[in-house]
Amino acid sequence: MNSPFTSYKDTIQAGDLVLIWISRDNIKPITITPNENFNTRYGIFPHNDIIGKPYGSQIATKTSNNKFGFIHILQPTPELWTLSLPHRTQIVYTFDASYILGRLDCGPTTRVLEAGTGSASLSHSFARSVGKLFTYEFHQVRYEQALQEFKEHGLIATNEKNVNNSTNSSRVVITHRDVCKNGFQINPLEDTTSLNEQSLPSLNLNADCVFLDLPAPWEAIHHLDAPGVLNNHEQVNICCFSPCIEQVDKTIEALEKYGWTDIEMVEIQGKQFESRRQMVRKLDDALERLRDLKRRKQEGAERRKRLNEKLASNGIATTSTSTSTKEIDVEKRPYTSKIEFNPFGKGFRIKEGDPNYQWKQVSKIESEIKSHTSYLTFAHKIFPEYNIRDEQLVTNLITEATN
Amino acid sequence: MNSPFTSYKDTIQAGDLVLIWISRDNIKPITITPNENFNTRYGIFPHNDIIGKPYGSQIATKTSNNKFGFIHILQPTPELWTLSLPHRTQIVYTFDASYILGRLDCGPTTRVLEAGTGSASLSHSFARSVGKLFTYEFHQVRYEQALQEFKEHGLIATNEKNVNNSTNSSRVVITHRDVCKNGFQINPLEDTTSLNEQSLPSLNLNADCVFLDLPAPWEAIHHLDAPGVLNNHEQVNICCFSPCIEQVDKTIEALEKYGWTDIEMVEIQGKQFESRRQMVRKLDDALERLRDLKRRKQEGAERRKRLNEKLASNGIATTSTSTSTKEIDVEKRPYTSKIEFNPFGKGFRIKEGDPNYQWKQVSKIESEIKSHTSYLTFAHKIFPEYNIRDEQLVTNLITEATN
Amino acid sequence: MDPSTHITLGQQVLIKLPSNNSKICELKANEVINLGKFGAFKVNDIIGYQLGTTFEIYYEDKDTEEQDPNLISSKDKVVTDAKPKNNHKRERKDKFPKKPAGKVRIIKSSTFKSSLPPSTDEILPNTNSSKNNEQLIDIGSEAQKLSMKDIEELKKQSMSGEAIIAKMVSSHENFHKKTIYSQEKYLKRKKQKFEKFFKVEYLNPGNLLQYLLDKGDILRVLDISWESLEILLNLANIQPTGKYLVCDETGGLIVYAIMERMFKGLNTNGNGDDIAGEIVLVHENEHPNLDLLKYSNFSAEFIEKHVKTLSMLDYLEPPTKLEVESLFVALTEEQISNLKPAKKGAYYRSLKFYERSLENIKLSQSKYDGLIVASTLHLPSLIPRLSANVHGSRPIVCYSQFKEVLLELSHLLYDDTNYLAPSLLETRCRPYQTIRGRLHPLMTMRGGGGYLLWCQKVLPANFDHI
Amino acid sequence: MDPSTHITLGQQVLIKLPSNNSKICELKANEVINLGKFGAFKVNDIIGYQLGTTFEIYYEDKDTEEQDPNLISSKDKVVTDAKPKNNHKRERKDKFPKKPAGKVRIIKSSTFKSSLPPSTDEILPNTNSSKNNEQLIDIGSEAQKLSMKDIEELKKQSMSGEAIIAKMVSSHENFHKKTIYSQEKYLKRKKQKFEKFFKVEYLNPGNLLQYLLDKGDILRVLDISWESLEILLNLANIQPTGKYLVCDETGGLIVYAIMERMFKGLNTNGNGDDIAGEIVLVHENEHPNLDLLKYSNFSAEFIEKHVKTLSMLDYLEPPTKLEVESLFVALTEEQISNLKPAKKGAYYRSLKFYERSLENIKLSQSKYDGLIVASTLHLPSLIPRLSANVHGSRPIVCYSQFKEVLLELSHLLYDDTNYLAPSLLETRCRPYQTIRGRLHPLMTMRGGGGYLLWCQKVLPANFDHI
Repeated sequence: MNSPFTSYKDTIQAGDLVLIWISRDNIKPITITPNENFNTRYGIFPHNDIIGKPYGSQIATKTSNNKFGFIHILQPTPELWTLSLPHRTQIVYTFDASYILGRLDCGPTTRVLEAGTGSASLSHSFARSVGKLFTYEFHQVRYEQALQEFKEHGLIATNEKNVNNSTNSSRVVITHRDVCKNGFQINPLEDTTSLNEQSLPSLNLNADCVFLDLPAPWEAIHHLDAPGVLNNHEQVNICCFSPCIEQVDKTIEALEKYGWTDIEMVEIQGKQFESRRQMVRKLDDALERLRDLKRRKQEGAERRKRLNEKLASNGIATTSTSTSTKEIDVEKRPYTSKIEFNPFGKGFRIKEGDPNYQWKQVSKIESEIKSHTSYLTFAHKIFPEYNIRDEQLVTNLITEATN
Repeated sequence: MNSPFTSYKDTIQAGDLVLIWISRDNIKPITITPNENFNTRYGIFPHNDIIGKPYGSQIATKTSNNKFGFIHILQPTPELWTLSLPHRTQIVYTFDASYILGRLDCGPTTRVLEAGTGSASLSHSFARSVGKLFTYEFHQVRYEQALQEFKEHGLIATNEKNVNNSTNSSRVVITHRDVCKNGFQINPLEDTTSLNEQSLPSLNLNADCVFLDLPAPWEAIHHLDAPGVLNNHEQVNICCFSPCIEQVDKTIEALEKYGWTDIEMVEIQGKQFESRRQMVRKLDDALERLRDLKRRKQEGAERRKRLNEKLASNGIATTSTSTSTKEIDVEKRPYTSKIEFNPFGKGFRIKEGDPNYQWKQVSKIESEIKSHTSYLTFAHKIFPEYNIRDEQLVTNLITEATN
Repeated sequence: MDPSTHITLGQQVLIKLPSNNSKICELKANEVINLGKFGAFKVNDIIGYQLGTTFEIYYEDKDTEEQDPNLISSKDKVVTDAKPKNNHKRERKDKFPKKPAGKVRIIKSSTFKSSLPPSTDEILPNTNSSKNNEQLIDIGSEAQKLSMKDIEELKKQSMSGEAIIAKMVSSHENFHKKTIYSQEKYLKRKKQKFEKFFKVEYLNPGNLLQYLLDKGDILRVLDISWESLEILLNLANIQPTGKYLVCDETGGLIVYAIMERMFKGLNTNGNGDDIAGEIVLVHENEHPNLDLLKYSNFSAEFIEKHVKTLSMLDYLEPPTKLEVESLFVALTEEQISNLKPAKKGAYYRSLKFYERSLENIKLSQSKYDGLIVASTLHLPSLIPRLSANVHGSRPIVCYSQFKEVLLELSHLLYDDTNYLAPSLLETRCRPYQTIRGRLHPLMTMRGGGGYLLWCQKVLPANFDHI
Repeated sequence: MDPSTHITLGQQVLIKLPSNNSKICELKANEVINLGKFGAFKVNDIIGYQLGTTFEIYYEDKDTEEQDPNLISSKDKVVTDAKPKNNHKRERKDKFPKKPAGKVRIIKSSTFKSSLPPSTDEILPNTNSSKNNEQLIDIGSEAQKLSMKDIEELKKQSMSGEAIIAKMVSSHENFHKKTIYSQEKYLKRKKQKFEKFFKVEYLNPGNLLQYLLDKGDILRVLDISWESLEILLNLANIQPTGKYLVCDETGGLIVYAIMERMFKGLNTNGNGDDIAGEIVLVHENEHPNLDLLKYSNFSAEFIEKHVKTLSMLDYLEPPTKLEVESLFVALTEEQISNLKPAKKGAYYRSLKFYERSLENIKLSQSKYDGLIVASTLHLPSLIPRLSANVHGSRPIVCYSQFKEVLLELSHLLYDDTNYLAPSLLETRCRPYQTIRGRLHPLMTMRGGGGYLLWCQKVLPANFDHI
């Protein structure tokens, strides 16, 4: 099974995991199954209408009241997947995830350790962009949920035989583990893990990248020095993800103690903007409206005055409702009954962008911003005992280059 | 002497302290003095040309090369004063200053304690907006500089008699003091202070607001409980200004210990934008330019080809520079010598906003932003022993309201 | 009693609840204020204490905790909110039975916004809280050994909410197994449920704004933030003696903030007679909208004296003095006294209109110490007209919800020699959680807040005459 | 030797200096790299160690510290910078005499960016540092009891820069009287002066970008920040097998970043033959600008195989296959071998042009897995044209220095049913000082960084046929 997260598909087929885009806040993952229906309050969408269409297709349906309801069928990506997650879980959002991948220098041959798995939002980003992801989760229920999800997403092969081959389909290995207590080494014979390579007593993880999203990362850092965990033969990168500044402080202490250098801490502040339009309301129109109001008020006053005078001269009481009063009234109406000058549609419900008015394009920051996710602490480690060069090789290379 | 910071002036007079605006980064305070000159590299401005002009006047001068140099004469305000300060000193900028004034609920009857005075940038904001400012500085040289500045700015009267009268001209009292060691009480007989009220053995400061910009504010907080320092009869507000998060932590500890409540800590992030224009470069123009290049290239190739053919048929070598070659050349020029299609002024120095091109208004954040000034920790204090009501008065008021 | 420092009869105050919600109440003698699930109290009981005081509601007789409407005396009128509005954020009162008024006592430390009382905080050291709730599988309320009955008992023993929560925490089997976040969430929820305190605060512009924003009235105040409001005051160089031309589409919030900066503490008892400062509000509609000033402690007389209003038309196109005078014939005292009562009233109305017209002419010709604009009108057409009478070296400050609008204005002003150095700026306050050992910026905050444009009015030199 | 992990001959690396400045050097056998005041070293001495290694330059014989050009062997060519440019931020080499190459040794902990080495940090507890420099009146270098002569002596004793600074601190009379800030400033200054170490880093896109920004080449890369560059890669869902249509006005920085994400570690020794991924760059000018790829570790062959370039005209208005074929007459092998050498060359050029034209037609008709645009062309006229061949459910990501430009685009895309949910976003990385006990965000940072627009290409339903 190919993972939709690690390869492109053009046509929607039965059995595909797809994301149904209903709205920005409502993106649903489903597996396309013949003869099933996808129900929304905008209408019913038979899967059979979806099968065979290209990815990205808009699917429309006529609702009961003869309007259209529609959805879009998207191929999952880590970024869309993250958007589809319910916001109650702790998610590593794309603003952070992308920076972490960049700072950890991730590429298709990178091997990453991640603890804990959590909602697996970042795991999907890693799985897409690196060669191998070893992820650890110590909450039993969350471990099982994540394991199931990785299998459904094609990121863990169910019949895997050789974990050290980065080109096979199992991008992800998940282990149920308290890394603070028990470290990172994996023994497939004893551990609860997605590995079904039962023949291996232990495994060289050889990670070049570490991501720790733990309440106390400082308790896990020394475990990274255990044999086979990190790739000793090149610089290894770490990122610790902690919401509180005091956690950062303890993390820095532990990193310094265990030989990590170039410690840098950053915050990522991501913002999203809405594209809006504001009505252009010129001063001259506002003034003309005031003039109009004033004129109408004056005319009204004058009309009433004339009416009073007329009534007075006719000897009719102003409170009377006799026919003649009405006639006089009608005679005077033309002055004031014309439509009010209303350049800005005051009193009407004007749709933003209504072509009868002039609009200015404006941007509006989303009404609630994620002002803080976590602090990101980065560091590097080189194992000095392995930072030794092959003098003979170097001499040969230099000689070769010189001649 | 009226302070230019606490009253408005219309006309520039001899003796006035003014700000000369040369550019955004170059604002100079000077005192207008008859027969003196203000020299800039753009020209010489005699003070006599300035006297009698209204504030805000642009003053122009012809420079040696017959161009114009000009400056603007402004009345100082705390905000302009802050802009004029050299950036090497530690300044409380207007973004922070305004929020501090707001959160401390400052008004014309407020009495403020400030330690330390520092560059006095915030002191000027306080002096403008509150009734009385008691400021403390323990660096001898900075104390004297600030004292001198307050006097020159009319914020300390040199012949003051009654410090407790908030309507007199001495808005500011500055004291040379290590408040962490010696607290806030002022004894004009012993202290080095701007007070010349020698008859007072000590002073009721009765402050309703406190601002601490000290390396260790937690060492000063308990001194606020000394008699006469704070106004016990109403809620008092405090703001502590510290760059490091660990200072905030210690500050919170001390505030909690000494009965301050509603502790809140914030950062103010101010940004400034430049108004710029970006050239609107339409795709069609870019394509037309490529078409033009392609055409010219083809024509060039064809022309060369024809030329070669002609030359070959005439038996003249292509490397020849004889007259006839030139003639042939000239004959062919019309095809390619026309001006290149250059819709975006490539290769020319185009001034932003040049009316020969189309522009889009864009904003650009300043190239270096002040990403952090300090953390602002706010809290309130009520002295419970003074939070007692006059039961008789309350009963009377209620009876009065009921009938 | 000074309503800027003490809780006073007739005053509008902000009441903050343990839920961090707040409400505005007018303090009327003998009334009862009902805070829903947080209890009810008598206005009379809080009058005279300092603004900023936190009160706890308690019930001496355990029966009073039960619903007993008879406890409200016939003189007590129960009010639930000074200005009831259709508002989804409002406490849902219907869910809770109306409570009779309890007694109040002052509590020393209030713990608003720092979310956790220090006493419970101490039992939550970082190391005690487990990582990612490893062992915590949701077993609901079973883990809580204190039953609801136990808790009710504690409440009847008049135990404080804080004490009850501490007790609940120590009785919670899995509490130390929760992550820091679930611990905090748990405590916050419990706290909101059991604590019956409220804080009475001065309704300063910041509090008023926060109340409106919480209520969802964001567009009413043009999405302005407190920090934008405050920097506007500083950039405009507001002083008690200044004369400011103001456009305010926030319903008076900006005018209120300017007034507080000018007059706070000088204002309330009609003793502001010696203060020269003045705000001149020009409005786009026929009548000004200064609704929010009703929440201020300024008397109607004080406001009338220091805040003048006129329409943009009256300001920009005033009639001539001649025109005004031609429409009015002054009568002598004797003539007036001879008028019939109805005619006399009409005369005085017409006199008032005449005087007002003359004053408007004066206002339209005055020089101003600053122009402050928060308007959704097209600013490039508005600002040059309104700034004509701003004195040189005085600031012009415009607030807008949208940067693009101010950008357009700044380009215009930049090309006009009557304006010096237009600056476009944004300020944003980022609040932190201030629990020691767990300091971090709040995870979410409001996105809006607006932008400001600031420049100085200047007087260009005449280059022809040099 | 893998140039993505180890220091390799012929490689371009970033060299970071104690001043936090950096330079890019090409590592050529037998050359000497001169770091100005920080010393000089031989390229041969660092080859083969891990990328990320920090080296200290030391001089065994104290005489070598003096200027002695003879020490540079005739085979050593002294280079000062791989790409010397007119650049005000560059180390001012002229101030310092050219140094002969010292020896290098690996130092274990490098202290870049955290500004202070831990050893000196420990002597600076917060409590020891005085408040506001009360007693500190500037007496200049008098307070420093170590004379320059003493310091030179220490240096000759081959004392490390770190050790010298620690010694200077303990000899400074007023050091503990300085505020934390002056202490840090002092140490930083001293550190930059006396420490002779450098770090050799892999020239990843982030490092390359930082180097360009430090150099002032901000407009060359459209003011993009690293965080904007990285989020662009994620939003565009870059994968090793993808086929991406790209517009890149950053001189190839974006193409480099995409290539690293696609191919890093697979790339260097021509063994990327089995990788399908492809980048198709369309350019506005006659020729593409991918200058910055010269800093990459990708071979020319690898780049040629995986990065195709064609002009916008060729992409949007390709000739027909017929037209292309009409302009070329293929010759048989025999005919070719019969051609004169000059004619043969011309034939091959024309063949290449023909093949290229055919390939361009193919590229202009391909379907793409994403569109990535960083262009200053008018986006509303550009994006709809370029996105025509983007496959459904594939992302379109546009970078721009200015939000207003993307705002205009987003309004257009929002009204077009071929695009789903255009989102306008900004990301900003805020770095902290990471000295324990003195944590705070850096006081200043670069303001730019740009904005992104992200949407999905979709295929609208035909509503007429439902």
